[in-house]
Amino acid sequence: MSGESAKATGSRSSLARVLSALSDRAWLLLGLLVAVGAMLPTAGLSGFYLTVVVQMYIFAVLALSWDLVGGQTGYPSFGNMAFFGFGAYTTAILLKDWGVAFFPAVLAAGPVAVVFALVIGLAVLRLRGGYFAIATLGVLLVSVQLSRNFEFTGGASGKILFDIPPENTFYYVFLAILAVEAAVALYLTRTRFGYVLNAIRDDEGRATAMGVNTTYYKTAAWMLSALFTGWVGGAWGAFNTFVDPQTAYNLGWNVELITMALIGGAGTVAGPILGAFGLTLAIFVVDTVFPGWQLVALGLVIIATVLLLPDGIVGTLEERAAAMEYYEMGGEAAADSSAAAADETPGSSDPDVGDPEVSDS
Amino acid sequence: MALTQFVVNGLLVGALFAAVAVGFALIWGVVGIINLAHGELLMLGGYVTYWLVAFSGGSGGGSIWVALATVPVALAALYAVGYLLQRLLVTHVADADLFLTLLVTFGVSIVLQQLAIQAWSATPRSVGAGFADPSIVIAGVFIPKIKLIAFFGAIALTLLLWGYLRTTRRGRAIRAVAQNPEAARLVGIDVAHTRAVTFGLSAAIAGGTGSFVAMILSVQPQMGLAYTLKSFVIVVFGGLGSIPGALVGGLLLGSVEELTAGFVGSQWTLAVSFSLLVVLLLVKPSGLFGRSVEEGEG
Amino acid sequence: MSAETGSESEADAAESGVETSTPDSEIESSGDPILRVEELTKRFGGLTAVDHVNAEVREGEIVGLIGPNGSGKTTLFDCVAGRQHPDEGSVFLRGEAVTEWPEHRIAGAGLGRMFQHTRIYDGMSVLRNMLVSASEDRTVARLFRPPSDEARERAEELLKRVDLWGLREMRAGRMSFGQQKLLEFAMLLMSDPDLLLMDEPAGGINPSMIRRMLDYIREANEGGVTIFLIEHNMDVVMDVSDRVYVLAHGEKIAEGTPEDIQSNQRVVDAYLGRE
Amino acid sequence: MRTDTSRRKFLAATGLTGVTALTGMGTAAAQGNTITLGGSMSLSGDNADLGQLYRDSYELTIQRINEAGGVEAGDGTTYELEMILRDDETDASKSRAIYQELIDREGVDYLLGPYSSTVTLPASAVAARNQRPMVEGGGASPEIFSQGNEWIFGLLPTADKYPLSSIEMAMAQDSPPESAALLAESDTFSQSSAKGARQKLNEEGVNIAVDQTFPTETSDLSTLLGRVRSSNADILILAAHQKHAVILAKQMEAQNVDVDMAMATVGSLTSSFKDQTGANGDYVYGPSSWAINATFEDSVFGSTGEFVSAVESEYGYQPDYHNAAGAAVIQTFQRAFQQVSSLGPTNVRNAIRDIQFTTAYGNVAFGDNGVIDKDMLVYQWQPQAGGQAGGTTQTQNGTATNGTQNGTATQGGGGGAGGSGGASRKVIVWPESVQQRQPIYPMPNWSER
Repeated sequence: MSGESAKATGSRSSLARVLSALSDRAWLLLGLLVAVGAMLPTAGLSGFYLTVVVQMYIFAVLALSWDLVGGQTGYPSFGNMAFFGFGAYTTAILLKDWGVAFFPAVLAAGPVAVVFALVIGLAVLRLRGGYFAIATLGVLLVSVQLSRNFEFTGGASGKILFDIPPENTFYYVFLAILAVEAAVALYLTRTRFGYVLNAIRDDEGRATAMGVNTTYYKTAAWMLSALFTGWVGGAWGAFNTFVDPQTAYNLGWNVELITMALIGGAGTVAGPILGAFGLTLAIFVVDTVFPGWQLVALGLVIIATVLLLPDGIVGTLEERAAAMEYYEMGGEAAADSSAAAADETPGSSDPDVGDPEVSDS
Repeated sequence: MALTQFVVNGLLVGALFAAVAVGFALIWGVVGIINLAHGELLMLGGYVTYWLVAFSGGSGGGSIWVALATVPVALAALYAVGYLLQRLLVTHVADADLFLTLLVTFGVSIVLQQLAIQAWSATPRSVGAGFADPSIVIAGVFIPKIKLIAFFGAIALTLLLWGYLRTTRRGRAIRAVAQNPEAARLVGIDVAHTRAVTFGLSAAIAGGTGSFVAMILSVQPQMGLAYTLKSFVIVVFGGLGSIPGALVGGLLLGSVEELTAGFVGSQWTLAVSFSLLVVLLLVKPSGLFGRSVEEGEG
Repeated sequence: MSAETGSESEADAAESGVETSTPDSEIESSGDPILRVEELTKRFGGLTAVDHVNAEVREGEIVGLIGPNGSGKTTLFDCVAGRQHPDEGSVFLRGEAVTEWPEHRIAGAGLGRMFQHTRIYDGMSVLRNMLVSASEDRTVARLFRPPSDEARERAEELLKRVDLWGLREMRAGRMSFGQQKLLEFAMLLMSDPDLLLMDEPAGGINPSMIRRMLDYIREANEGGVTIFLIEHNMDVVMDVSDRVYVLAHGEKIAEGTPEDIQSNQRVVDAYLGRE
Repeated sequence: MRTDTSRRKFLAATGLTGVTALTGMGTAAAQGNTITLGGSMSLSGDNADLGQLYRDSYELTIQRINEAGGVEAGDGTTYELEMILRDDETDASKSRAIYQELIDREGVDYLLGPYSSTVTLPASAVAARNQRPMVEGGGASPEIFSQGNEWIFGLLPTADKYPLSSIEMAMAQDSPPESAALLAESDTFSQSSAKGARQKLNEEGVNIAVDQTFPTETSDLSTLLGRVRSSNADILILAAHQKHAVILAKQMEAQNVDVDMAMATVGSLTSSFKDQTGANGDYVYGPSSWAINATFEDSVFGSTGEFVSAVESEYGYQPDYHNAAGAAVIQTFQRAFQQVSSLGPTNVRNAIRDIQFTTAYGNVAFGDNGVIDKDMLVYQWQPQAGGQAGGTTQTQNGTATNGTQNGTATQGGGGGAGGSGGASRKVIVWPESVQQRQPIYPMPNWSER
């Protein structure tokens, strides 16, 4: 939420007011979401429909985790499902081969994914933009092959789990992971740490020249993304009772979670969550109405998202709010009382730098 | 002895990888997008051949010449598909951030694959073209004739494209747009049309290669991803925009994969080629021959 | 000396009452200079961009660095700031050798850098650009806490000083080029640098903006910030600098007060290409 | 890149394709007391050809039962059988999602197993978790029955048994093999049968010259066959499914691999295999858990012979053990419904546990881990001196939604190989007790064909 609740004098555009009001009450909204979510199972949600809501939580965590790296820090990972797979395999192996109890096995999934993230990050975080994306895609594909060939991961047939807790336990585990991550993201994006991530996204060179050791911050964001992706992967592995290279490193989900973050609004906290809930429901509706065609629908949604809504719903709203605000205040630049005597007009704005909407006086 | 056999197997298939990679490199270099749907274009080419052979009296038409006759048809069909894809869709993304082009083309690949599944089911099919005695033997090395034809076919397609780019006016226009779209526009080149032609050519060579793949192996809707990813490795290895680089890269990748299959175990071939992709990006982003693949970061 | 960018603004700068007398802030030369460069050499293949340059900047000074295009000015700045590492020679900050330090460590040690092409965080609001530049991120505790009130107050004070307070909620990328340059300057001040490297602060902005920039530079200098600036606009350099170094083809060909430099024949020849 | 790792699989947990919902004909449906059997089957994807055989047998058996008046359950009412069978596109996760939805949304209590161990293994986990009995005739990996799962029953002998009888046959010949080559697909079933083959070969003292695993999506075995050729192995064992059996047969000639015996664990006996390989398929061996000329009693079809003619008249191809096993799956449920005092997943499961009856497929009885105890027979494609040609009947495979004939583009008479010769027929060559003909061992070299 970039709406800074600054002690702004003078009126603010209506949309900007709404947004900053929402962002002030973000904590309240999050609490509401968790409360309603916690209530659903007692209100009779079960069976197939419970799996639908669980799927929404899973994708929300995946999209939000991707956003920490892709949206906030400007490093668009194309291989986040690798951490999901590491988490799923960790829990499956701990449960099945080492006889570890359910909760410790799931809890271990996150840290294991973080260790992998650290090792991988040291290499791939040196690349940027499209090449970082390709490298992470390569990492994901290598992970698929390694899991298929190693004995301890059960090779191509994967791992089967039998004695696992009832579905309600899983429901609360997934809700908890989402709630914790949303809270962490909400808090971090308002601290210096969050600001520095955005600085790295906008101009890493400038951040370095301001004394920021960008490697630490990038790696931290990458590991945080891996932590939650690993956790949700671990919980999913047990919930699905079956972990094999194809599903644990699901190439389709890998793209779907990015689309959800983009549709919602990369670089915000609410965006990825709303995008995940919306798209998961849409896919289920398409699947029940014309089974078999949901994948074509997904492909079309991905294309439409990139072409029409690159900033996503929340992103576009914020953009609009900022633009409206400029009109109201930008017109008489620095209308504020402290304006210096000089007939202050914006400098001769260079055409290609200034945004066309900027009123050129 | 076994070594030469594996290397020969590798080269025979490697030529196909090279032809696909050349199309992939062309799009990356000229239009500036990474086309994750490139493998699907190959798949469509394969189905063109499969259906033409099936409909041309599948029972009688077992001969190789009928199959070869379908290659030009596949080229033309995929050229049209490529041209349309560029005009309708890719133009909006051409100068967007590289990452967004990855996403859009992935969406396209999902749609193409799913439509293929809905239309022809996901069952693998092979064109039964074959020879009476399928292999010729040179110094103890077995070379299936059908694969030899596919090898020369792929090399021919690659050289044709290279010649086209080198000699014809349109070819020069394409290379001009590759180096500097603005300058090209200044000297009167219709950049949008040129990019569409480039996409058409890239799709055509992928489709033609697909025909050969249908002849020597099999074709099914899900086959595309493997060829796209091999193209990645080859282009990153051979360097962007360099057709000789892609050719050498393709032959090398084919050999590396077959040698791995021969000496280590074929379940490791994919692990090797994908690790190659990551390592190459980190170590030598500019590849062996071509222009640096690395983004010109200020 | 006809400076190639001589414009009538030079005249009104004089009589518009902007005192141009060299600041008489006492330059105590005790102890090491804030910056010292010894035998600094940087080669790119055959070309020697910077050729055994020796220079220093003392506390509180404003030192100019001039020379025709391609004389190695920006490369010198890059070596000082750690963006590139010299082939020979060394760089000292307050007597401490920092030649091999990475860029972010040198910046963290109090060296601010303003680039030729303005570099700010265009995706974030103006206020956030300021807050992220605060120099308080040294301790981890501060890292995971919202920006402190002092930081907010300092940001407000600096933004007001450069008249950008009214635009604080706007995305920095939407501002005009001149406003972005001012924001960059304010951000650098926010990071409390001891030494500020400025690459053509007067480049690409209209005369009235240049006057404002000069005022801000002097204000910052009086506030204790030592400034080392590259500038092609001779009037600006001669007006604001205590001392000037002149580079040509990577070599230092002259140094001294603005008056010495203007009368130095070798400098004139260098500019007219008769070197 | 594993062809099955296609994007199509990625929405496995969410996407499911509905293909067939067959409701029983006949009158008994009037009062709506029907029992629904549900499941997923590979009706497209790599195992489509074999999945098809199960669907045909399921449909045919249910149709015959309903025509004969339905099932008189132990609780005194007559039920009509109904089936919902959805296409899982040879994808394990899609199959799991189908079973989960059938149980949750369609209220299905009795599950028909899918095809292939890779799909059956995870599907069996769903059956166990939801405590619904699953009877399957398509998954033979011992792993399915070693998880302590009390809700899964398999009609196929375990995978490790598949290659054993062929190896026994080879050892019993005049010049038994000294060295063998083993190529195994990377999936669950093939790996289990490869393990069985390794054990048997070591027991018999045969040196394993080549032992290689290849990824499921490989479509080119030239290099592996090159290794087999240079190792001069006497016999070649391919632990894989039909897709690779076809590739092996076609590429063996191209790589000039001459062995005394070439055997594929699955998929080398179907008509579609013979169509795609033509003469290259001659002399190839394949195991089967069912003898087409057996003379078992069958409560639904009468006898094995009548079952064979029923399938031939209904679908136009000669049935193999996949068909027979498919029919036995339905009859196992039928028999269990008859024996329970009141319907319900747990009662039916308990009834199946100690069921004992004969079908066209043979005697059906389950061990305490849920799998049938049966040995394999060995078939071989032998060029036909005369008599009824088996291999040329046109196969109907893979239902395409657009209805066009989309069988594999058959390369016509005798495939590419010159001179199609007489059509060949698959005959039982081992064990001697049920032998129709002597095995042609060793196989003629490619130059002699």
